[in-house]
Amino acid sequence: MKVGVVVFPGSNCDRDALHAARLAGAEALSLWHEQTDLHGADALILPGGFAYGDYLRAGALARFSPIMGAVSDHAARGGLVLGICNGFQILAEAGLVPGALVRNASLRFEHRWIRLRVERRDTPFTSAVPDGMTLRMPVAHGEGCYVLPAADLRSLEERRGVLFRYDSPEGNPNGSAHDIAGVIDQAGNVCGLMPHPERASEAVLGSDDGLLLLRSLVASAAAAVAVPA
Amino acid sequence: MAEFRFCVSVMPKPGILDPQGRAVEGSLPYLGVDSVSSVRIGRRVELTVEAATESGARTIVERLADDLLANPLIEAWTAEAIV
Amino acid sequence: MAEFRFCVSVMPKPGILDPQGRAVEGSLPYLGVDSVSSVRIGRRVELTVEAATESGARTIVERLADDLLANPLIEAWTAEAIV
Amino acid sequence: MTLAESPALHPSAVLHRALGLTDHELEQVVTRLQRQPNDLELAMFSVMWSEHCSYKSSRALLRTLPTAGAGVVAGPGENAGVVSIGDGMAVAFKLESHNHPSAVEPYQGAATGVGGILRDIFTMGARPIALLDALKFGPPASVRTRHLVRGVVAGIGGYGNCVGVPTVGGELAFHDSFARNPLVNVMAVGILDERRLTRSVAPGPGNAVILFGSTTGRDGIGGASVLASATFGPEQGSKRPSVQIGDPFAEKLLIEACLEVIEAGLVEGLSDLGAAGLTCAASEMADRAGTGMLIELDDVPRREEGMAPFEVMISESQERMLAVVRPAAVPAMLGICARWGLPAAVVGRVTDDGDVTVRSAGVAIARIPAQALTSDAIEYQREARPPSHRPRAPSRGLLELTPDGFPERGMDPGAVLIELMGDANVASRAWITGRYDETVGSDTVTGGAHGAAVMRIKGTTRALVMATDSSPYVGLIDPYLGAVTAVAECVRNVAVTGARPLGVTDCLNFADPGRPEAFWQLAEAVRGLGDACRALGLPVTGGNVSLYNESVDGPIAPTTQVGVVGSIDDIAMLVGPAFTQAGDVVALLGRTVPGMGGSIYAQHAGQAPDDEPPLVDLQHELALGRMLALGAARTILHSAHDVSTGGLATCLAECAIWGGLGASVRLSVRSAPAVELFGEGPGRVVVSTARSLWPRLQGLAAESGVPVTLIGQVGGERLHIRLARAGSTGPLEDRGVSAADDVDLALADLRGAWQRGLPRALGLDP
Ligand SMILES: Nc1ncnc2c1ncn2[C@@H]1O[C@H](COP(=O)(O)OP(=O)(O)O)[C@@H](O)[C@H]1O
Ligand SMILES: [Mg+2]
Repeated sequence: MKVGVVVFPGSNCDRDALHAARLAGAEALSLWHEQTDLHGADALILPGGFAYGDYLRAGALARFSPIMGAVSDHAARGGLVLGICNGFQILAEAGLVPGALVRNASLRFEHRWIRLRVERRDTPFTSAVPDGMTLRMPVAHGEGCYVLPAADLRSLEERRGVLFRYDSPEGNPNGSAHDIAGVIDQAGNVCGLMPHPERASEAVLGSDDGLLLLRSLVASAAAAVAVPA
Repeated sequence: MAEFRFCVSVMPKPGILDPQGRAVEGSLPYLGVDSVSSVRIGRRVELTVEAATESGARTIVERLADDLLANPLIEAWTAEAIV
Repeated sequence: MAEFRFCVSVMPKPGILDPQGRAVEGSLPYLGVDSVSSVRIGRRVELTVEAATESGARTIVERLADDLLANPLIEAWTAEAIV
Repeated sequence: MTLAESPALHPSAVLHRALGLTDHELEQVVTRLQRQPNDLELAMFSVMWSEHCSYKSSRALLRTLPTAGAGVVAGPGENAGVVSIGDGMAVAFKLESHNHPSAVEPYQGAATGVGGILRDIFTMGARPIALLDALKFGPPASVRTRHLVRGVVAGIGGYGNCVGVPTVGGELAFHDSFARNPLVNVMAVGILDERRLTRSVAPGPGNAVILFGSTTGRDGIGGASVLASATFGPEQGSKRPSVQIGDPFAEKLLIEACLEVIEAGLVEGLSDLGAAGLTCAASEMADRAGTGMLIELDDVPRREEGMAPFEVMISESQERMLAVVRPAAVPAMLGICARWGLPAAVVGRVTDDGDVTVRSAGVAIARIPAQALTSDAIEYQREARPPSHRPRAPSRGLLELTPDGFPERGMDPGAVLIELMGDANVASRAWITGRYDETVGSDTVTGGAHGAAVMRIKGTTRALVMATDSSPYVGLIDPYLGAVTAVAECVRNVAVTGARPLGVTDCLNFADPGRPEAFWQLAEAVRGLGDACRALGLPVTGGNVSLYNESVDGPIAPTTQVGVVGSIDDIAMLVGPAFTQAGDVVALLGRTVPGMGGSIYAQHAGQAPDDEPPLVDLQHELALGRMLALGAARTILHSAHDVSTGGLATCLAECAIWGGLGASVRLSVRSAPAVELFGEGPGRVVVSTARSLWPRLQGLAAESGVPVTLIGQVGGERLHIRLARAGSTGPLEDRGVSAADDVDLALADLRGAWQRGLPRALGLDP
């Protein structure tokens, strides 16, 4: 079971994602953004960072990287794609998940540890999360405020497309609509979230809750590999 | 081939909240300004296009604006030639 | 008193590095665009001013641009009335 | 090749003065060249002989610092100090200032400061793993300070967050003397495989010289723009931007590209381009290798049209590097740069003539012995004169003290504690640390909020512990003691975690060395730095000197910023600062020493019991450090936190707030309650441990020669400090002092004051 971590120029959590994917039991390889093939990766992670400096709009330039065609194809085939932080922004810009991520309401970069409520456990990204458990992990972003026109937001909620919500006493770190921290696409195989599960994958770092999400991803992808569609 | 300079203005769509604009409004009282309102902040992109005609250049600019410079979910753009 | 809508364009001064513009230029090949160059990215601020005359409004806008909207060390601005 | 006599560009005969060189310095230039310099050469000398590049006033002092030590792989003279940490790995670290640029343009000044210090780290072949920022500002209530704080913090975050190096610690202090001249010192730490250690040298005549990274523009030409105005007329010259803009995205690409070419063994030498740009990198690399370097000016990739030769040679455009590469490796090197999207070009070659030669259109337009620009640059022995009177501790007159040094009768020391917890110098830095990405890299065990930062090393059980400290208030009274205090405190901050300190980096922030009082301060500080490091057995592996820190308001408080990196073999043994367990005993290591000078309490009280800062006992510090390491290794300690700003009372409050556990403590008053509670005497650490381990702790203390006193117990939701007279167990009521001399506060109140303090002082949204 191979997890491919896409490296854009300016990605800076790629090494963290590789490390965490390995902790979750996967073979992990990095995929340079100029490649157009996925080197046999069964699941993809678009990691955090500042692809292209996040200049213009976060994710706006990265979505045109050559590898994005292969990412879309992989998603269209039902392959798993997880976008973390900047990866979420790129997926949103590319239209692979709904919505847009804009400047935090505070207009500041926010780094803090938050609690994440997992809205569904019947997805490939959350299957290993025990019932009722909230996950502790850091957020670190300047443009994480999730927006979607009201009607689309309603249908997103109706189809249970909101996978994660901020659930901290200090509240929502960025002003996101409906406290949305992460969403899943209609088909259920592409997920984006702003918090960083890969940075919360070892107790020595303060939490290993994030590993549950990566384990879910790895187990789901492995199951899909075992039973080819 | 000739060179044409264009400017693309990208503004948050009406109804999309603009925290930057609001922050500027919020700081106006400290500057002793009370006659300014409805501040909206967007981006201005200037670029040079090489094309045979101005309308050919405009086509390229409009494509760029649609695909890259603005996110249609939240932003609207206009483009004009700069002289 | 009347209301006037203005737009202030704030751009990096000539000679000042514009990393944003450079990054956009750098990724144009991926969009299949090779005819665009000299990309500069700045801000566009739109605001409404209440004043007796347009020139009174302009004075307020210019003061704001100087004091708040632009960083005079690295940015230059222009203001124009929007109709 | 003959040197073309380029025509004089400047109409006046005193160009050197306009460039900041004295008549004497011009004579020295002529002596070294054995002819008159042309304008380009003069420009190159002027930037290289600046204080910033030549250390002309401080070099003699810096030579007195101890630099040898076990494990030192690279010391001062390199871009960063490098110390071995075992298993073939080493740590590179350095502190650097960006004070003046930050005063002018706080965002870009701070951002480019981060970029510059990071380059010093990855130039050596190390991957940067952490940043620490040490900031000093004027009074928090002033509009200028608030503008500077916002800009500087945003700039550090804007750059560090984007390059993906976590900012995990630092320091923040406020003092009126920094109002117009803030201090922005940044420390960077990196890890390398020792075999990949790369030096800033230009060996092997015939090797190619490659400039890569960003293109070259007119950034930071600064003082030398007189040359431009001479050529183009004053209006145009004054429009020349001298503010440098940082591009963290380019820096991120540069980090990856540099580490990749080093890993691939493609470079013989590598240097970043900082102050004095190409001139500095070329001359230093050549001088260190005993070679020369030819620069083909026309081959330098540029961002702007019509740049004059001197502009290209001294441009401080950011995010650039110079590499020396074997001819056969050039294509591979250029290929890697291209893949990272970085402009790169062969701009010259290494020569064997010892000269830096600049050539354009096939003609040599400058030729200077590399030595003359660097190791043989001018040097001064400045005059040092102690000030005629020592300044008294600053007074604000908030609290009244009675002549016996006790807080005014009826004055509640708990109220003082609440006030100190909310003081901008003591309160929580969360508002700032929350702007910084503290966890990128997945190595951060402890970030900036609590004491020293701890970074684990992936794939091992080890961790690096790092801190930066200074003591400007003490420095103001006594710069020697200020430096010693800073070293002792910084080393202690690392030691309390159980780590073994490896080495010291420093940044000397002082005023105009041409004034004998200011030079005396610098000389005293360097003496203190050296004495302290020798006593503690630590090498100074590198640093930075920032002079002329003064404004119309006068000089800054002399500030010796110190950075220490330590290592801990087994991270499971790490000791944190917070109370961990109700029922644990609380003990104080070390003894309270008199002296309230330079303390926060003295600033609040207006009238301290005395103005003398407490002395530092370096032998005791050494013993204390050893004891703490043993205590951690033998798992005798549940927590350890050193007493610093705000004294023992704030230390206890922090242990309690961070642990979410109260404590009740009884202190014997030997001198005055203010000294016991709020004195900042060094050499003290509050520890907690299980009651059953107390005998072992006592034994360890005895074995280490460190005084230890049982002072209380962890538990509850309040911090209760009862003051007792020395030698008695009775409360102070015995002496007729009211019970208000006890501190008895709910943790929630202490936490609230501590959390609100900084945003409130600075008028920021919480
Ligand atoms: N205060 C100091 N203590 C020790 N070493 C210093 C000090 N100041 C400068 N140095 C050393 O002098 C050399 C030159 O410093 P600097 O000009 O800041 O280097 P760079 O330009 O690479 O940043 C470095 O090796 C630095 O470590
Ligand atoms: Mg350097």
